[in-house]
Amino acid sequence: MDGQPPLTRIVVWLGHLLVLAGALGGAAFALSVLAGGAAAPPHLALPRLFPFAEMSLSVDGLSAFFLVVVALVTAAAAIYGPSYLGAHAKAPVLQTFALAAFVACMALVCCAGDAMTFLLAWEGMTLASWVLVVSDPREENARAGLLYLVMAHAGTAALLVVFLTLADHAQAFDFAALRSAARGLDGRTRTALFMLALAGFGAKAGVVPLHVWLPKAHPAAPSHVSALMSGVMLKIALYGIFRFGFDLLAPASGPLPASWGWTVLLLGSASAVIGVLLALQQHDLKRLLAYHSVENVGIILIGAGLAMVLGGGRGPQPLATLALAAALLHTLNHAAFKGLLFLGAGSVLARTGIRNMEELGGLARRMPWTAWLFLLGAIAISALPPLNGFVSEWMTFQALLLGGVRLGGASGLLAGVAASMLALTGGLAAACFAKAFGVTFLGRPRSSHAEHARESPAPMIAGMALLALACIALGLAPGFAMPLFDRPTAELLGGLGASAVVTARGPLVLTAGGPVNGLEATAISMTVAAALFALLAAAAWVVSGWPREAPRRLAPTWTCGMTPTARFDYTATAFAKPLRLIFAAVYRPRRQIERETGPSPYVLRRLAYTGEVVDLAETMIYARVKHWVNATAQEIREYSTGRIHGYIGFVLVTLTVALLVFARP
Amino acid sequence: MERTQHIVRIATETGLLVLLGPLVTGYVQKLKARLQCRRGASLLQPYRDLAKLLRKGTVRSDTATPFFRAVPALVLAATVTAATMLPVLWAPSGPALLPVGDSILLLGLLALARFLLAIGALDAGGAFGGMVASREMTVGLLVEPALMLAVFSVAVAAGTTDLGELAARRDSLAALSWQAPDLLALFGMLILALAETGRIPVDNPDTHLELTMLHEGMLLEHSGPGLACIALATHVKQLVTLTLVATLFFPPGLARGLAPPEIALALGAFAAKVLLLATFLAVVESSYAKLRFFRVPQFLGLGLVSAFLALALRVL
Amino acid sequence: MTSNLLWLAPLVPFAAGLAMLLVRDRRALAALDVGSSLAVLALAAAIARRVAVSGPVSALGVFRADDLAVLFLLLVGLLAVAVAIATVGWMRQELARGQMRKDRLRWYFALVHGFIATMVVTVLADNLGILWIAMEGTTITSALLVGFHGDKHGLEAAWKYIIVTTIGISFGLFGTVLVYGAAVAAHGEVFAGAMNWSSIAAIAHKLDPGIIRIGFIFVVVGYGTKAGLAPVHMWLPDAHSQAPTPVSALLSGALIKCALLGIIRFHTIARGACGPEFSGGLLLLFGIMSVVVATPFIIVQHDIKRLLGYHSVEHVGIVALGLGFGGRLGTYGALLHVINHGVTKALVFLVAGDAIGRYGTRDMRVIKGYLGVAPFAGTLLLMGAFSLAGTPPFSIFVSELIILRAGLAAGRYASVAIFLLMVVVIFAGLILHVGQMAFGTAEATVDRQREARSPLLGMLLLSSVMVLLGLSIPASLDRLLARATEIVLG
Amino acid sequence: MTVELATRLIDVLGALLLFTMLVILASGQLFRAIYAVALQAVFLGIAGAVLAAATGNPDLWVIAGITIVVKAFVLPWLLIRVVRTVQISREIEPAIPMTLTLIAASGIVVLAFHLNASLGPVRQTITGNALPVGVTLILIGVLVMASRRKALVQMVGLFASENGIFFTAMAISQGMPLIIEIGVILDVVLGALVMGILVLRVRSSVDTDIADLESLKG
Repeated sequence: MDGQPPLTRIVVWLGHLLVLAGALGGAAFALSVLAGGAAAPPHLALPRLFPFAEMSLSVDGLSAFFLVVVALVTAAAAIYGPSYLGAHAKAPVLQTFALAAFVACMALVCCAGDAMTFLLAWEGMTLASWVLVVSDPREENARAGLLYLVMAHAGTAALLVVFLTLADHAQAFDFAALRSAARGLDGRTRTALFMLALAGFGAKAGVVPLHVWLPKAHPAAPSHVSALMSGVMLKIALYGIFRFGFDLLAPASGPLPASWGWTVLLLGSASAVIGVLLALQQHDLKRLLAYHSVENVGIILIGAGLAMVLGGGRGPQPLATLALAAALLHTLNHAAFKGLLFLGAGSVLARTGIRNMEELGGLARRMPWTAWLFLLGAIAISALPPLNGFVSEWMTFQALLLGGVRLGGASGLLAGVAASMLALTGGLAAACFAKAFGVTFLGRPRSSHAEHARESPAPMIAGMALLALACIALGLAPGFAMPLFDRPTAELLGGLGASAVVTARGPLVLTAGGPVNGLEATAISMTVAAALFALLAAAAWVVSGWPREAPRRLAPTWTCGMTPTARFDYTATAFAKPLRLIFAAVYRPRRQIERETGPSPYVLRRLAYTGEVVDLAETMIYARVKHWVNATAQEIREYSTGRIHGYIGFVLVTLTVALLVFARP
Repeated sequence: MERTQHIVRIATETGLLVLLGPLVTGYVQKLKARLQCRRGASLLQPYRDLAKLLRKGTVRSDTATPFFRAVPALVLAATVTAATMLPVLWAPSGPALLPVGDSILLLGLLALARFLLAIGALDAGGAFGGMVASREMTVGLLVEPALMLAVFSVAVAAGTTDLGELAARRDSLAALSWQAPDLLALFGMLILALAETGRIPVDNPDTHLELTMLHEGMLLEHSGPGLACIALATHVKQLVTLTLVATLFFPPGLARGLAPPEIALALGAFAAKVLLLATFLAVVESSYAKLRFFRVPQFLGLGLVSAFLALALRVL
Repeated sequence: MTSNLLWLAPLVPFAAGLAMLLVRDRRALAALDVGSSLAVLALAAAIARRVAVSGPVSALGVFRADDLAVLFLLLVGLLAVAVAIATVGWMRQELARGQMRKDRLRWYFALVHGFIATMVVTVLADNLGILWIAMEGTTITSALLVGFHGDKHGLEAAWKYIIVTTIGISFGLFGTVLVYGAAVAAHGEVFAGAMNWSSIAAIAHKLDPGIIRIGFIFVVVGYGTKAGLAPVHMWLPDAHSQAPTPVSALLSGALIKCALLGIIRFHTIARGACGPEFSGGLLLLFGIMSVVVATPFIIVQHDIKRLLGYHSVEHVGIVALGLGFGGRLGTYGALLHVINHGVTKALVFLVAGDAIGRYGTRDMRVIKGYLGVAPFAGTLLLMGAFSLAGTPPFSIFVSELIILRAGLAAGRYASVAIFLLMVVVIFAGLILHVGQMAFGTAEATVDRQREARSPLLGMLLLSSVMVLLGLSIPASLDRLLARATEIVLG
Repeated sequence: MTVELATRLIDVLGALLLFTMLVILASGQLFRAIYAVALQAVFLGIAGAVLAAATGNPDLWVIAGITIVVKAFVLPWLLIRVVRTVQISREIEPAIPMTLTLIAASGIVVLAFHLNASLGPVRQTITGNALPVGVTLILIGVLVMASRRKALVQMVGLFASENGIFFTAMAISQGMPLIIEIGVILDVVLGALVMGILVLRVRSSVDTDIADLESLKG
């Protein structure tokens, strides 16, 4: 906060500390509710603002869990924020206030007990995040902000219809009344309402066809806000899907309609693969992370979809609970490592002012803390073993294999397809983050900014460290986190809590109460594997580093004898080239090479390469819709000639037509 | 008592895999030389290379970060931890007392090793490190899902993904006797084993031309004991891959108790299976030419499709 | 229950108007303007209290204030005050920029007060003939105001305005005559107060449905032209874009609502005579047409005031939609929407006026970086735009929510779907335009003088009402709206 | 003055009004249209007198008198003064081909009388064919405004349609209350004054007919 006047600094710090306190308070309250077991959810009636709607807050298991997710990333962002804002801020006080409003709205959405509070908080969340996106009023930020707003508004319009139809049947707004009213509806309307709700929340969660705004809006916000938007706001949209799918629209008893689960599952798989494929070709650090949010939302939806399919008796009950626990755990994991990665990218942006990987490089030696925390986040997001990304993906695999695929027939095949998509996603994510970490932090600095980068101040590192700690804790001892999911899974699917299925004895051992088609045989222990890994690594380190008098020498990297310069390092574009060839159908790559040769064609003076990858959803759907809407509007506009005779003519015609049509009884 | 016996079992099996790793590579090199009418180096040559490397000094790139020195140790640790999850001699009877990991964790650890190697290659900077890292990750992202699908196709029938349990059930349950999906899965696994162990059609282990090597390229900047660790890790990884194929598709021969004749029989069966697969590797190496890199995805695609079909047939 | 407050309410602005003709000094005129507007608002509040306490009040056999009239009277009073406060600073800037000539000031203020007086009479009129005469009066005064600048465009707009609305209103008169005839026929002979709305509404069920049906069609098309219902709305963007900013605010905020009041009065009679389906169906049709027709023009619009004009057409359509959906909820939502839209549209017009003054052009592609030039007004512009587009923390979202719920309750899913689709498209168009205006960086030639206090004060008054209604509906307003709904439903 | 005689007289006057309307529609000269409107106002006054005699309602006499004074003399005088000061060509150019307007006019007449037929028992209260004639006059008046280029002709059309309204208003059971009638006529005059001012203002500043301005569009 060096570059700001003292008063602003105090206000910003105070604001952020307030947000931190709120986050910690919220977390404590949520954990108490989660530990509360089957106790009735705390209910708080709000003052009657509107005569037709009684507003209230009620925090049940699901709300409490999502509150924990909100609190975790908010705490990190609050610690991180002030020092980030100092160097980078356009209107820090406004941003602090908007951040507080944004977090408050997100918490309110989770705890909303009725449709009115939910809708008000939901749009408040959108508006507050829009203010943060456009707080730095550059041209592309405004455009990104606009697309974000329009998509969010369209989503809200869909939600409005769902809420109001239910409210109309229930003649009340609170969730209990909506729940009972939904039970009265017939299957077809409930499915239509669910699909509408899925579209509404999907637009906000960045599910594939509706994800176009996400990579544009998230990078535009300041980084700790991007972390909040990607890590938490997408989860609030998923909370909506959980709330409607399992709770509000669920039938009184028996399984959910099959179409719900499979739609969510397939949307999730599509989002996962397409999200990570597009992320691979991005060279802007924050856009890459935003596309990855689409991927991880997909993974969560795969778990949720599977839980919807297996729930209510269609598949074995423990596996349904396992699938839901996997989805919720991945929600928490993604909040942690995506938040960490965005804060890391923010620290690089704060120090170098550059987001494009091609101009960075060699930052690991200059910003060690940021580099290794970013690497930790990269390993976690690529679902590689020691960390939490792997655990939730492992549980999703177990649920997919032992639950989904064993259903047999077409549904089994669909689960198989989802499993293969998930496996592919893991590999792609690892390749993407090898590129992201390698090109940004390793090798030689490719610009003066990267050359003179210095490590970020302590609070930023502390913010990142908090989330890294969460990743490590969830990675090494996931079993201890299982009780966190007991209440939500029990409430949503009834019966077993998550910890009953996934025994919480230190290591993550997947045992059910009694053998369910061989379920108890699969057991892994992250703790023991990690201990073994550490032991062996130490042993190898000692053996290879044995105090010997062998000479140690530093030499330039081997480049066939030439003296290596920064230009030698492999760029991100080159790194991702093989994938552009393999997935050419999805990318439709386009490239343009200008070759400026000297006197003879073989003397190359200048070579300029511009390559571009296309986001299919954007070009196929959005560009066409925008063009069509503008074209028709322009066409209609030609009709108003501005001649007064036309005006009078219209009055006359309207009257005569009205008389002809309506006058007769 | 039960727990310590379990630990001893795991320790011996892992020790066996680590020690025999270089021997298998030596055998493959020897067989290749023979097929090409050469005498070839002795079977123990890899051990001598490792001993030599441990004694040599290190040359480190000036742009590398301190992390670069840690990469070899981490890669070796990841590979050996993966090795602990494979049932080599004994098939466990009841639920594991001290579970370490299942097939998904094994493949995850191998992926972690590949990721760390790629990061190490990028760390040194320079064109070759970047190029090899990019190619290795590309091959990785095609091989990993295929391996997982192959393992899943067998795990779905067995009802568990834990390799020990799976091998035990393989020969006991009639349902798991050989059917069409197993054949497809085996075919897929063999293709992917070639890629995983960095053999000819995908990558050439013996070349020194920087532009063509895939796995070797990542070792370019390592030297001395670090290089020894990575070389050992490569050998162990090769043996782990072969043992994984053996466990999934050739189950008989795993011992139950501790009686010496049973162990000897299990050892013999294990040796036979590994030699059979090693011979397959050597034969393929010396009879095919290396594919141009941008043709490799089609080759691996074949493996991916057959693995997926195995899973699909298992379900339908 | 008679009260002389009723005839005092229109007299005050009329007298102030005449007094202004004698005064030349700008400050005195401004003071008189604000004073008389405050008086109107005070009288409106007094009448509201009186009606709340002792039910409908009448005076001179011609005026009558029931809850419905009070609602509109309060809106007219509030807007009059806000516009008067804003005009003080605005007029000084206009004089400085040479847009307004000093010698014609008194005519301007006099006409504005004549305009307010006629609107008050329209709202309070019980006799349908007086209602018509006052409506014609508003047309004449506002036509002169629209053409006040005397440039080519202004006169063209004024001509179109006066010709088209006079035709519309003559249709309204013919409708009134028919309804009056039906009332006399039903009663057998000319009875005292035969033309009073209260007496006609009382015997509405006895009226002959055939003639009422024709009469209502004439009224809907007639007063609909004045209110700006599509397809007879085309004069509205021209008139609202050429009128001076405070007049545009009054036109869009208050005048359109008075025309709607006329339609609502006849809607009650028609409901009584030929059942709710007929008039509700007609209003629903006009409402949907307005929302659909306004959308393309909003998306590709370049002139900020024409954009707001078309937006008024859309919102009038939404009110008609609310009435069309009918039932307690639909009417309640429609009446609330009248208040919300009146307040918000006036606010956005005032801010747009300030922006046009500073940039010297109405073309939204040229106006850039307004947030940088005038931060307070810029924020209010964004708030107003969001409110108009129907985002929650602001008032219009609440009324649209109620109307939507009424639509779903009435089972009219097709029109609800069209309504929602058009609202989302208009949201995109409006926010695109306003976003371009607010963000980016302004050129050097833009007038960056400090924001005058009084326009800001007027705008803040309106925006505070907007946000207050957005977050909650006060109990007193809720009771007033409920009673007004009862009156409309007959 | 018996009721049947009054009804027959009203029918005759209605027919005469229709005739003058067609004259306005077909007139090519501005002055001819203005005189036709004046004639229409005279017939209106006579109808008022007939109804006053039939129903014995003193107000109707006053209204008939005012109508003739204002509508037959004041307004035409105002129009002629505007025409003289504006010195524009006296021809009336049609904006829409003449044949089309004539077809529309006939359609309107058919619609009006068809509407009248569909009415129920309430028809007796309106003496004679006042309702259909009134509707026809209004719609053809607006048709004239929509189909002629000149502003003044549009004003003529407006006055004609207002005459139609007055005719029906008077015929409906002894006419509207007196103050309403006077108020309406006052408004019409004021409207005409404002329109005149606007036409003169445009003529002096831009020298084109105000109805031709069409720059505000889209």
